[in-house]
Amino acid sequence: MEENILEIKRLTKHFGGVHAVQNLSVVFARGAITGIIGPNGSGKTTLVNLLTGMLPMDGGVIVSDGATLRRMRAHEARFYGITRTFQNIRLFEQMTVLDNLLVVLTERRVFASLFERHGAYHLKKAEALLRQVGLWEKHNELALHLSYGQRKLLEIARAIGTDARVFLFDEPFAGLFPEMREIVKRQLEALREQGAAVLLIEHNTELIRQLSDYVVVLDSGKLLAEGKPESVLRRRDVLEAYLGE
Amino acid sequence: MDLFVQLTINGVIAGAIYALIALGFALIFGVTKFFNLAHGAVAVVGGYAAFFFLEHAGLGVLPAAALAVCVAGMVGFALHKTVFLPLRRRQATNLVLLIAALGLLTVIQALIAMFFGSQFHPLSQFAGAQEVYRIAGGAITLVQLIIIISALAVFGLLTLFLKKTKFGKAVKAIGDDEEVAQIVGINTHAIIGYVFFIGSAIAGLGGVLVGFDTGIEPTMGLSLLLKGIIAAIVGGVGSLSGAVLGAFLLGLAENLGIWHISGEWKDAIAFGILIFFLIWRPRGILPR
Amino acid sequence: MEYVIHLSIVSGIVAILGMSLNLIVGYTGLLSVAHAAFYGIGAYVTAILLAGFGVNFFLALLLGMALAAAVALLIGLVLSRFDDDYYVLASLGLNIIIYSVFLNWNTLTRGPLGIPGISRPELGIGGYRFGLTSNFSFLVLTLLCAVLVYLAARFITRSSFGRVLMAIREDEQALQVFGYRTVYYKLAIFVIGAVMAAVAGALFASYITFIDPTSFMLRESIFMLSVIILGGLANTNGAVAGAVILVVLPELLRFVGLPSNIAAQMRLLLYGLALVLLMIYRPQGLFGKYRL
Amino acid sequence: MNAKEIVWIIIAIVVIGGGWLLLRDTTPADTSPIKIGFIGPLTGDAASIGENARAAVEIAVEEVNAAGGINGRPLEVIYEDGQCNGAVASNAANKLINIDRVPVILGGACSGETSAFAGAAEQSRTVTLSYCSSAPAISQAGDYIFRDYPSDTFQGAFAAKYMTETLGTQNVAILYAKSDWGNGIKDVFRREFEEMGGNVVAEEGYEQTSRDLRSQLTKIKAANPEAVYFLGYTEASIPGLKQAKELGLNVPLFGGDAWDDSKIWTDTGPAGDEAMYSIVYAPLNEEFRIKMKDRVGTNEITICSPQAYDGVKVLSQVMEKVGTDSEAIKNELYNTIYAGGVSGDRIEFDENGDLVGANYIVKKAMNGVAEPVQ
Repeated sequence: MEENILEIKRLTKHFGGVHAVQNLSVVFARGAITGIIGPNGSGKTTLVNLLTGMLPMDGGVIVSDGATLRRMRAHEARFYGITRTFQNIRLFEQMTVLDNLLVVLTERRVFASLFERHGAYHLKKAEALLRQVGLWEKHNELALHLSYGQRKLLEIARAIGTDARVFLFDEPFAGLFPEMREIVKRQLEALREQGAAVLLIEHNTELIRQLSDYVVVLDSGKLLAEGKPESVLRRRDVLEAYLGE
Repeated sequence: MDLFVQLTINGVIAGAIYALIALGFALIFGVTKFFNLAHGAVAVVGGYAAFFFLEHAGLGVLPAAALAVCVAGMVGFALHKTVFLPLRRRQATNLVLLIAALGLLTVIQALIAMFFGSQFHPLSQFAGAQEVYRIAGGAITLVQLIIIISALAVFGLLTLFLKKTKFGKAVKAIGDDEEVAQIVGINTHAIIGYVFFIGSAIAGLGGVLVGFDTGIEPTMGLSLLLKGIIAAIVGGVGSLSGAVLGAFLLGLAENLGIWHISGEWKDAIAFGILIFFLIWRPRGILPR
Repeated sequence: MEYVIHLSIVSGIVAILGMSLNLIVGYTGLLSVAHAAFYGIGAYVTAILLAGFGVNFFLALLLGMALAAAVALLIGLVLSRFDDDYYVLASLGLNIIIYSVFLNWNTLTRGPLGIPGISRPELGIGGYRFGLTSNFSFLVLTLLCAVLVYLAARFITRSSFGRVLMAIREDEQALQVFGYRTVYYKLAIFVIGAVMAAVAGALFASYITFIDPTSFMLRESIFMLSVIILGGLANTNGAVAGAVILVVLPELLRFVGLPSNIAAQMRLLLYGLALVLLMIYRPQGLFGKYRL
Repeated sequence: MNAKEIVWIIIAIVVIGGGWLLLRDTTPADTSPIKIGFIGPLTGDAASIGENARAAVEIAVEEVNAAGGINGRPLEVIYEDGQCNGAVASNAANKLINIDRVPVILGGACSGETSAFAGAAEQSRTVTLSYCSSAPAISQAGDYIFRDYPSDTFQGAFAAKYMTETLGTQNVAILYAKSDWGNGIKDVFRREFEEMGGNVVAEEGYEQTSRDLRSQLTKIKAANPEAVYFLGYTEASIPGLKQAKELGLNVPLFGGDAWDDSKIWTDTGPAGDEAMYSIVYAPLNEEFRIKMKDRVGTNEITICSPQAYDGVKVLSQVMEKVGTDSEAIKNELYNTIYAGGVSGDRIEFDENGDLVGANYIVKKAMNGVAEPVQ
């Protein structure tokens, strides 16, 4: 088994004339939280979209467990053990909290899903996950009736439920109260314990410093800096990129 | 050769009618982004208003037509004010708007049938005998020439108007992003109201001209509208030049298409074109 | 009493259409107005086989369902590329194209002349034959079919499959990231819905004993859509309620005693008004569990 | 209002309405009006035909009642909308049969309507007299099903004979509405015409809702026919006739009985000159025309309105004689002869309930009026 679960090489994406991601090569290690920072529009979310196949890539490759992929489609992300949350929270709004979780647990094959055989198991697992983020009491509510913070937690629980090995968290802390931040932090750290590769997009450098083992700085779709958080966050060009926004 | 010329002329005439419907539709779609099915009903209102002014108020052809166009515009504006605006204010989805518009189409057609009956009324009897012109072996009447000229003139004037005026810039801004437009201080609701008026007036003109060319009946709205929508989509949704191009393309394809296929397949041809474009070129020929 | 039986049969047929369309529109969020096409395919296959070849009703029914499934697979493939308004428009176009085929393929469908003399179903066990010629026995058959469709719909919507459908409706792209090839699900439910509609079509053809293309126009698709919009999206009971209401209420209107020259238009007027008011005040319909 | 309230209100309406339907008294007293049903397309694409026919029926009913009704009982018609749609017509007929318990239904208009409820009518022994359904298949619809509108077979054959023998045309084109009527007559015409050695050089159909027939006409013109058999209803015929003239299609245009609508000729004006059509011979109908104009406001008499008018008259004559028992009415209809109708000078039915021996004449339009050709 290789040390690096996921690697990207010379990844490129442009929208019209704008280069959202340009020749980007990064390695994401097992059992580590990789912080991704950069000003707005620097290509962080685009990177997540490329990794999960929600956008087709224009150049470069994704290497998963040593296998080179020139193309990633959305429904294939799970096969490669990749999952994500969304910056602008995308829950299945008019479904219950429980269903939001169950849907990522149950059978993927069309006909087998009609005759689900592991319903009880999935239910137990969903309950455990919801308890983990403190949402079990709400399991019969529609997702759209949750508070902002609860919605974030549900999204994170949903991602964790997929049993992925690569987790892409797009600003999971944004707008959360301190107590909820603690819950999210615990989840992230637990994932690291379990040996997953965690990508954390975050604006708050304090959180990045606390949590991440490695930091990647993007600017205009290009790699500006990478390394240990202490050293990277001290670099002048990194600070300028942030102050410049 | 004559056959080809005449079929082409037929196609251009049909295209001009579709263009008048498609222009208003595309204009409204450009700012509201929903399929206003009630647009067809507005065209019917235009036709029947003209009929009313000619038959019951005894007006001349031009004043009656002008008034009818205004009535159609006002009805469009009223629909916006009473139904679409409240729905849009509460962030109703496109599908909700579409179904509400479908309901309005049904209501308006039923009302017209109640007041005017379901008969077919040609308006041409108010305009006297028709001059027939010959072009390269093909025939075209005065009304049909007027239809083609009106379609092109409306298109030209509308484009110019939207390019040159502040109003036009506001319309474009709303089309790009309604929220941003609101933030920079554009009174979007008022502008959209005017757009409904203008778009509906153009559809009303379409209804009036169809009345003079063939005739009016309460149920003509849906088929007119569907052709207008196909034209707008084939041409490029929300783009005025696209709508006109799509309309003429559709008219030509329908009429040249039945050269080798039997005439009863005309509708199937039109919708076949729609599906073809939706699959292979969903943004249309001239995307906005 | 006969009238009540008649209305119950019609309600049953419309309820089957409503429940099946609800799977597509209410649960999966695909606003299809092509449902009348499959209703028509079921009806035409049954009519042609019964009137032309004397095939047993139940065999004809199965063949009708099979053809509807095949056509639905093709149409579903085309439609799977669209969403929202474009889906509506494309399905509308396909309905009109299929209607054109019913209308213009004279050698097969007899075009506008329609197919008369369709017989009622016959049950044959050994030498004993029992024809469902009375309306009451036909009502039993209709209700049996409706109950089967109801149970099937309930089974589908309560399964993991049904949950995936709702998730597709809510956010298809996000769901894909969780490993679902949503296009297969959409195709599957579209075909299932079409097959159920074909059952309704076969019942209709055999009950009325005559069909022509006017019963399968766009208008019918819009009517079915109104049934579930009124009854409530994503609720099988709601679809049944919507069907009963939209079949029975207009009939009651026949008794109000309006002057005959406006009564008929009044029905259309109220129907259109109901759509508008529902959209403004209650977009999820009476019993809906999903807001458009 | 919340969901529950709405639901309860609707359930209440349905229950009360349904109960009322079931429980109300349906046995009429002897001096009460005789009720018969009417089915026709009062809304939808064919609404103009249904509305016009309803006006004709109203006139007939007024005349019957003005003359003392039927054995002293006034005649009353219950109008139901069939929308030219089988399912809707079937609902309407079921209501008329089972709730109003009418002995007779006058209708439906479209063959699709009549065919859809013929089974129910036959089963419940309700006499059905269609004033507009021309599909040949209706002959076999049942004992209780009659029509005073001729089957397509007659008209198509007559037109074929007239065009070969009287007009002497060998090469004709056909332009027809995609309806039961248009398609039905077209089929018969084509078969008969070709049997007589004629040649159909072009055949173009159009959807009933279509008003732009230019391209069909252009194709027909290019096929160089000596005449065109144009089967259209009022709505498409007015623009169609004009478009033919505009395109320079200067050959005789021959139409069906739907053209016996003076609205067509006044509206088309000179464009309609020289157009001909076949129509069942009817001796006097000026009075009917005037009354229709008073009622509908225009001089429009669409296809089938004369038959609808005559239908009322035939039925009152029969009921006057045998009362309101539907079986008696049925039996009497097979024997009855009604003379002096506006749709034909002699109306009687053969053993299939079809109109016997429709006697066709040809009319020619000139200066906005259609006159019989000698």
